[in-house]
Amino acid sequence: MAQNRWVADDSHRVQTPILEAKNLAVSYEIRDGQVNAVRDVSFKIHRGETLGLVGESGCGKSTVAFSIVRFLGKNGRITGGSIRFQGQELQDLSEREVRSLRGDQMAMVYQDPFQSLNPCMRIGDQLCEVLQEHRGLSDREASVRAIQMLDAVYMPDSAAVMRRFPHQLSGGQQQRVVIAMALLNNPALLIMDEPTTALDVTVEAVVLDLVDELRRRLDTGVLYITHDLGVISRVADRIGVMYAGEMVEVASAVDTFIRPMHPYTEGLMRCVPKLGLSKESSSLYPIRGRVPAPTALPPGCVFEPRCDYARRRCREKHPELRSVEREHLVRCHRAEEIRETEWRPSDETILDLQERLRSRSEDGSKVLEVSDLRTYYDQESKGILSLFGLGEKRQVKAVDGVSFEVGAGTTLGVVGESGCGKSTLARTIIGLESSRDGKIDFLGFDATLPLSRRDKRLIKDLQMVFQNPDSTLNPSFPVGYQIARPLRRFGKVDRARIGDEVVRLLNRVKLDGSYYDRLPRQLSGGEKQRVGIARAFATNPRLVLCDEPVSSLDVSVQAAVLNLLMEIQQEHNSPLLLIAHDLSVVRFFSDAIMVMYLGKACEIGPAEAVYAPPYHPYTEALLSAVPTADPRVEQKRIRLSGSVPSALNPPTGCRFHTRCGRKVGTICETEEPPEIGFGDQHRIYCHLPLEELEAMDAVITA
Amino acid sequence: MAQNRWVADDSHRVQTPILEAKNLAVSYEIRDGQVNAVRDVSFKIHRGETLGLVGESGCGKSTVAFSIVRFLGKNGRITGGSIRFQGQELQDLSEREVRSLRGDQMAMVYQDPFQSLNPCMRIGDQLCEVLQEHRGLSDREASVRAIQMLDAVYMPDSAAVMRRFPHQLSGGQQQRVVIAMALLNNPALLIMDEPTTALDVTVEAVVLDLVDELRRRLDTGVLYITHDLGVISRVADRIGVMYAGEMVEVASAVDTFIRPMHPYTEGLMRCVPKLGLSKESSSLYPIRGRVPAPTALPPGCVFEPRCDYARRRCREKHPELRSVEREHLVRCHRAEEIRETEWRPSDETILDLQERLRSRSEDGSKVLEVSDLRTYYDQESKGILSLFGLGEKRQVKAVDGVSFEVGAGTTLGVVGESGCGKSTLARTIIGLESSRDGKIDFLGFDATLPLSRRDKRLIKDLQMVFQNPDSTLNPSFPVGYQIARPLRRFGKVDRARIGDEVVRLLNRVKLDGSYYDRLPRQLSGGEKQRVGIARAFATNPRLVLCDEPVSSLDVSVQAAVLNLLMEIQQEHNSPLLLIAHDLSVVRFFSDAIMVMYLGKACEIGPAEAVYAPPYHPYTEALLSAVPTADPRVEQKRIRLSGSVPSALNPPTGCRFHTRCGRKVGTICETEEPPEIGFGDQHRIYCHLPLEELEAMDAVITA
Amino acid sequence: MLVQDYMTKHPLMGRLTMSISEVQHYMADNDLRHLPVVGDGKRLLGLVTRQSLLVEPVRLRSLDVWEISRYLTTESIDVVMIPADDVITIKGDATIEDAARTMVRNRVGCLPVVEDGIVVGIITETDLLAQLAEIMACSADIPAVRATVQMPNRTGNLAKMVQAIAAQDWGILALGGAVNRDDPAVWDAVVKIDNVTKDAVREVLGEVEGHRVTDLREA
Amino acid sequence: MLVQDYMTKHPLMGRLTMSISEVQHYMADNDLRHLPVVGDGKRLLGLVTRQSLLVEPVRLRSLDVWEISRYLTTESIDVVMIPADDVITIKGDATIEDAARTMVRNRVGCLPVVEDGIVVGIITETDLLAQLAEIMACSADIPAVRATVQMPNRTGNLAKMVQAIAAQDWGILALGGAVNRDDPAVWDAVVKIDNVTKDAVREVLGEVEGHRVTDLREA
Repeated sequence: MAQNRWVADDSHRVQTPILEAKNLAVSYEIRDGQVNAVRDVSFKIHRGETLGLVGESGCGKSTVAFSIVRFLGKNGRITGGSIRFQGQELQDLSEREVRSLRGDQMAMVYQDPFQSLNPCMRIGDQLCEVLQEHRGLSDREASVRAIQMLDAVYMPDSAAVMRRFPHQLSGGQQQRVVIAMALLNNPALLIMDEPTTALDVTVEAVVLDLVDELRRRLDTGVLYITHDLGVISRVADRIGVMYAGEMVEVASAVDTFIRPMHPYTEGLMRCVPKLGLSKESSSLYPIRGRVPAPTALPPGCVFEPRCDYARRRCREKHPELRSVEREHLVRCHRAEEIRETEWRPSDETILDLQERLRSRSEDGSKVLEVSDLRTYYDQESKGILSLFGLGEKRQVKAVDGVSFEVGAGTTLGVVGESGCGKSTLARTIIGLESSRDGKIDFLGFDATLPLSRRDKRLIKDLQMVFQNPDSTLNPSFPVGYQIARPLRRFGKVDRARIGDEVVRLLNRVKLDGSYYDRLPRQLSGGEKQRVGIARAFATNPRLVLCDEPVSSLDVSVQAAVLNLLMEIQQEHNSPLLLIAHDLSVVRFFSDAIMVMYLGKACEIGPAEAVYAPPYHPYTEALLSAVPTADPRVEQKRIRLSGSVPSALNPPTGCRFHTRCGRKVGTICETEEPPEIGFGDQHRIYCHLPLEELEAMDAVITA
Repeated sequence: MAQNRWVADDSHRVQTPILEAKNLAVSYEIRDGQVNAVRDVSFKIHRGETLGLVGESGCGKSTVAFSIVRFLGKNGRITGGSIRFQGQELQDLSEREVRSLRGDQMAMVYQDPFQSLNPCMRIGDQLCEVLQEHRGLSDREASVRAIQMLDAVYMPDSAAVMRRFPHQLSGGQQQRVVIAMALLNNPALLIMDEPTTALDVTVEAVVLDLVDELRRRLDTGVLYITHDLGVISRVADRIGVMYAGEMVEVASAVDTFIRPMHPYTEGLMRCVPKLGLSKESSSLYPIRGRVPAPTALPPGCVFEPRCDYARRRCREKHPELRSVEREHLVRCHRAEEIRETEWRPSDETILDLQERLRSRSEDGSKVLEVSDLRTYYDQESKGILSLFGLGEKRQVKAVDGVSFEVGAGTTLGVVGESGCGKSTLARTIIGLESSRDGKIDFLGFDATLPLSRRDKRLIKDLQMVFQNPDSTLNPSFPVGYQIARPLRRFGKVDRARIGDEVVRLLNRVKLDGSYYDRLPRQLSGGEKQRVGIARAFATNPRLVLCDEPVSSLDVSVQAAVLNLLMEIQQEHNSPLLLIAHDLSVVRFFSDAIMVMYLGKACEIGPAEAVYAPPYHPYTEALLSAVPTADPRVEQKRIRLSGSVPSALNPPTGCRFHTRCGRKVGTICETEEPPEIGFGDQHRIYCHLPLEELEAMDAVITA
Repeated sequence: MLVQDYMTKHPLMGRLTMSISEVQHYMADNDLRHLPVVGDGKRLLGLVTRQSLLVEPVRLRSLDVWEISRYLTTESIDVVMIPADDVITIKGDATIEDAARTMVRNRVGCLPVVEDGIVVGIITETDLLAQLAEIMACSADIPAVRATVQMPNRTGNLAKMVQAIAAQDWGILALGGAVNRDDPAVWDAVVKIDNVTKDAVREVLGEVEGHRVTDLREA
Repeated sequence: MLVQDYMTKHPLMGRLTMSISEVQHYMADNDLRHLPVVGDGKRLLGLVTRQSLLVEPVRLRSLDVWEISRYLTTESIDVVMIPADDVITIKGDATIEDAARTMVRNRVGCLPVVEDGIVVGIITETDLLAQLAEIMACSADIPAVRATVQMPNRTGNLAKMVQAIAAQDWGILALGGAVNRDDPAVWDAVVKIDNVTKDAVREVLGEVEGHRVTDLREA
């Protein structure tokens, strides 16, 4: 036996792609004309193949998806090219025929499962309805089939799930229901638009595994749309890179990552930290400029204004998508000429930054010291008794005895799934939540005090950058005003110079003075986050807490924001507490890392130690789940079953024991795990014997 | 493993027959009009199938064959119907196309191999010529292929045979060469017209095996024409029965023999003795009347005048060939009504005869006693020395020490291959050859005397019926005159009453007085043989020698002649010496049997003892080779290699040792075999130990 | 090794609204030999094959040019399709041997795979052939000897061969057999053995009583 | 188990003198999917398939009725046949697996069997399918259990299974395997064992380390 089989492929089968778009163009009618949102997009999806569609927001990915299922809305229409589904031109079909295809042979899964689920109907009824409509099955048959399908998407206790309403399920479960629903009719094509963006990395990993398995088992063609290069690397066979409404590169996943040929693709790759690399050893290079509006496209290559390789030809002539190598299409005049190794960043300051990061020295002084911190909430029981005031008050132990410290100028990353308490931890430190117990020593201040009782100085020195700047920017005030506020409040700057200082801060976050008077809604996501950073650093704080500062941003913006954060941190020598779900980002940015699970630290230590064996089993599982933007990387496949248990009623003993793949025995269920130290401040809380911990294999191997 | 396989047949393959004749009609132009020799003949031959075509002489079998290969001569032509070869209508093809088919895709083998071989060309050259003409092979390639083909037909020493001329080969070898030549181009259709009629039963068996094997291995369709029901039973998958130019029944071989549905087929079956049956236990029923001339066909069913089941409808309406059961076609109005078991012979005397044969008692007196008889010929050496008179005179020991006796009223059958000396034995007894040694005591006479020196009485009492009456009937004299001759010569009858006596004798052999004045050429073969019998019995002899009295006759005539012989023998109580190659006939007719090989008796004894184990190995081989007219019968497959060695230089020891499958050891090569007696006058001459002889299995099992 | 593992899932399918000419184009463009025709919910309505599409020459000659044009462009798919009732189908959980049998027996080159009346795939002779041949052929890159052995078609004979091989500690890569086409009393077995020489195989298998090695090659 | 044992000998063949219409009739009448065209001496000149015979609808529409009639009745077979140089052929002594591979790889449904340029037979997908399926299926009348076992695609694993079976003194009727279609690291083996129960097979094969019985049925 060996892998070499003489029928290496299915070349004897029908070769017609499930979906083939040729020179597709989509326009939207707007008041003053028409927006050519998608132009000249060509790609194929074969049976059992996943085509990943990547590109920054606004590049037209979703428009392509909607044009396939003819969901372009009243003002959108296909203005050119063709879309053939199973060899048939979709545009030749009547609305009725497309509708029948949509239920029957194509299905779509959106980012937000709620969009696809009727909140007022039980899951079972929703699934059965699909079967009854398209298949004419009886109630009983439909129900049996629906349960089978829920089992197929590894829904635990699927019969019980049938009786639940959507809101009674976790996000991951909801997304699985949506996928099950999409697969009920065994569609030939499954379109997924950012289906895992809202999910935890561990749940995401399970869903991605599921998509991949179903694709293989059912030979479904999948169009997978995402901005996440890690996810696309894991899920796609081939990748189409879209830019400004055009397809700029189509190639196999490996080629896309290893030998990208379009400068835009190259640029994207330079924006994402590779898992395992740190800020000292590598740099992120944001792509300069921004995606042009479809109404203001450059005359030549649409990417030319941002391209480091651009020549005159690129400005003058719009390049065609052409085949440069076998199965590798690129829309670039210079694809064969450019060499990635010859590339130099246009912004040389990034190299300086790396240099400075490398040469910085830690003075070892502690800025923040947290000991045995506990933050509990009271929660009313939802049972019927509560109506009579008889409900037992239950405690959510969001943070339940966490100890760590942050040294001057360093970054502590905090990782863990949603519900692990990492945001509560940040909010407790910043004073938005009250701790129940434990100490927070911040440069001698007691930071366990609630915000309302904090000293002005403490507030000034302890700032925070939030995940969603929208929620902290007041939509009614101009940007300048909002940055000025802390300056004014803490009186750090002379009132007369506040305006100048705001402009300086704006420049510092690479926004020019013109932003001063803009309203938040006139800003892009990245710009808003820059404003948030500017505001956080306005008071020259001694510690900045960053809660998912880049997770809602496109990769290029993300890189710019991360660089910015690093630069400013370097400038101020301010320590950071970085909370993020993206383990590559955390690894890249942090000096030390704490892994949290259900309010407790599982593992804490220097970043390189935490990301290498020995691991806490939970760390191991997280690393196994993280999508890495490199298809060559091999990851051990460890999948956690279920989601994080409720913090209302956390498991006894080691809280992770219910999901742990390395459970030792009943000791895990009854006793708190001991702390095991590995020197250099690396600590693991686990019942595993030392030998076993030390014998662990690396999860990720290149 | 078991014989039941799920793909029981080749139903997925092309079902087009190799040959399909539909309502074929062939006519010959004669001086005063046209003879419709073949009318309304339909049949199919599938790939790898042998269709046997049987029927008496003059029924049109060969005409059908010639019409396929378009060899009908100047005056013959197809006047109706179609012949499709491989799905193509042969009549649509040009003469050139038919010629190309004939060499390439159809081949024909005739009764007489000499007809197909050029006597002046070496075998090798003749074979290679075929290959070079149709295949354009080089000399060398052709020669290699020719030798391969000779090997395929089991020609011993094929390379040497390539250099020989046809006359240097035995009849069986010649026929194998002809078959090899026919198969050289791997024809789809092989037509064989009585290909084994001229061969010994042992050689015939080998040739029949060969045809069957080649048919199976090469998937050739075979049209096999013969009058011999035993041969057809062995070789055919399906059988077409022809009568008077029409196909009257087509069915599987088993159905044809076991459940014939046409009265003619039934009648044929009643004419042939089943191997193992004797005249006491069964009767032969000749079909009354004779085949009508194609110019004088009855208005209704052509068989009606001879049919025992005929009704008025049969006289008035010509029946169609119709499907009565699956794959069973019959041309008879009454096929479903008639039951073979209800049939009664029209000639009740046959039953009387059987009765009389059963009740006869042997008086035990000996009529003929032969002891250690030897008949040798001198033969000149054919070597070059003989040209100078230096050639050594060599002796052919045709009969070499044979002893037996014939009792009053009984029949001794003598069997053995050509060259075994059985004819020489008869000719020696009758005085046509001189014996070298031994005694022949015939009722006290010494019958070793040559004919010229015999007493008139001896000549009168010792008569002979020859195989070929033509050779003993003088074509210039009327029949009556020739029967009258012995009467006149031996003065048994008053000269004045000779005419009456001749008529009585003619009536006795079932010919009426009108035959008196006919010339031999006006008689059919059966009629001539009747005349021969009448003449032999004219002198009321005491012993009649019959040398193949029925072998050249059609089965129905054969049955009549055999019945006649039995009747007359019964009447005269005259013993018979019956020489025949047909072992079923010999078994049926004889009381005792002697098996001869190369001038010696191998085995002698009562008929039922000789035909049952223990056997002499040669008897065993003969019985294994005999074609039995019953496809249900199983025969052990024992095939003798080679032909009978030359009697000029017979093998030492047991003469059969060179071909014997049960050879004991060198004793067989050096010592004459001993006589082993089994009581009841059953003797076997063989070196085999008694135990082994007694442990032999029956060759034929029903 | 079930039909569902080897069928083509999501086969291209025709709709009743297609004209004959559309069907011809569709099948030609996509190099299809067989086209299941489905109604809403992928319910099998019929099957179009190349054969059923052939315009019979007789018919062609009898139609005038207008009729031919009309025939091809206006007549719908149901004129040329084999109706569902006459289409031989198979279920996904049948074995591939079953599928092969069904095809051979019914002389069809393709079977729509149907569950509850719904077309879930299509399996063709070629799919099965590729797989069955692969099963017998094993991987191409292991040095193996392929032997054909004739043996009496009686229970126990295959076991004798397997035992002879096992006694040598040889590895069997593939094994199968069938009744001899010419002689039903004979069973032909094919066996692939890895890491042996032809001579060794000839010797060992040739010694089994009643067995005859008729073909031996590296494969 | 060679092509020459399973090919159709004496296939129906076309001649160059046939018109297209004759060829169409000939193939339809005889239910032929493939027709080798030969010259004198059965030398292969070309191959006509149903596909090559299809009058393309486009062409039909562009021809007027007279042209169609002329096309069908006067153009000769060589217009529609695939010329010999482009016909994939095979020799009689190739194995049936080879033939299957050749067909699958070249996407042809039939191979003329040619020796020295002479057509000696024709072998079709169906011929091979019937035989290969039979090899795997064995006879229908022996009670046997058919198991599909997934195992790592690494040398030695098939041997482990065969040994487990041999250790029970069970008889293997057929055995074969192929790389899993979905996962090349997995090898699917199919084995037929006679005179055992499904439970016994499940137990014994299930115990082999790293192996998983994925399907078990009586066959």
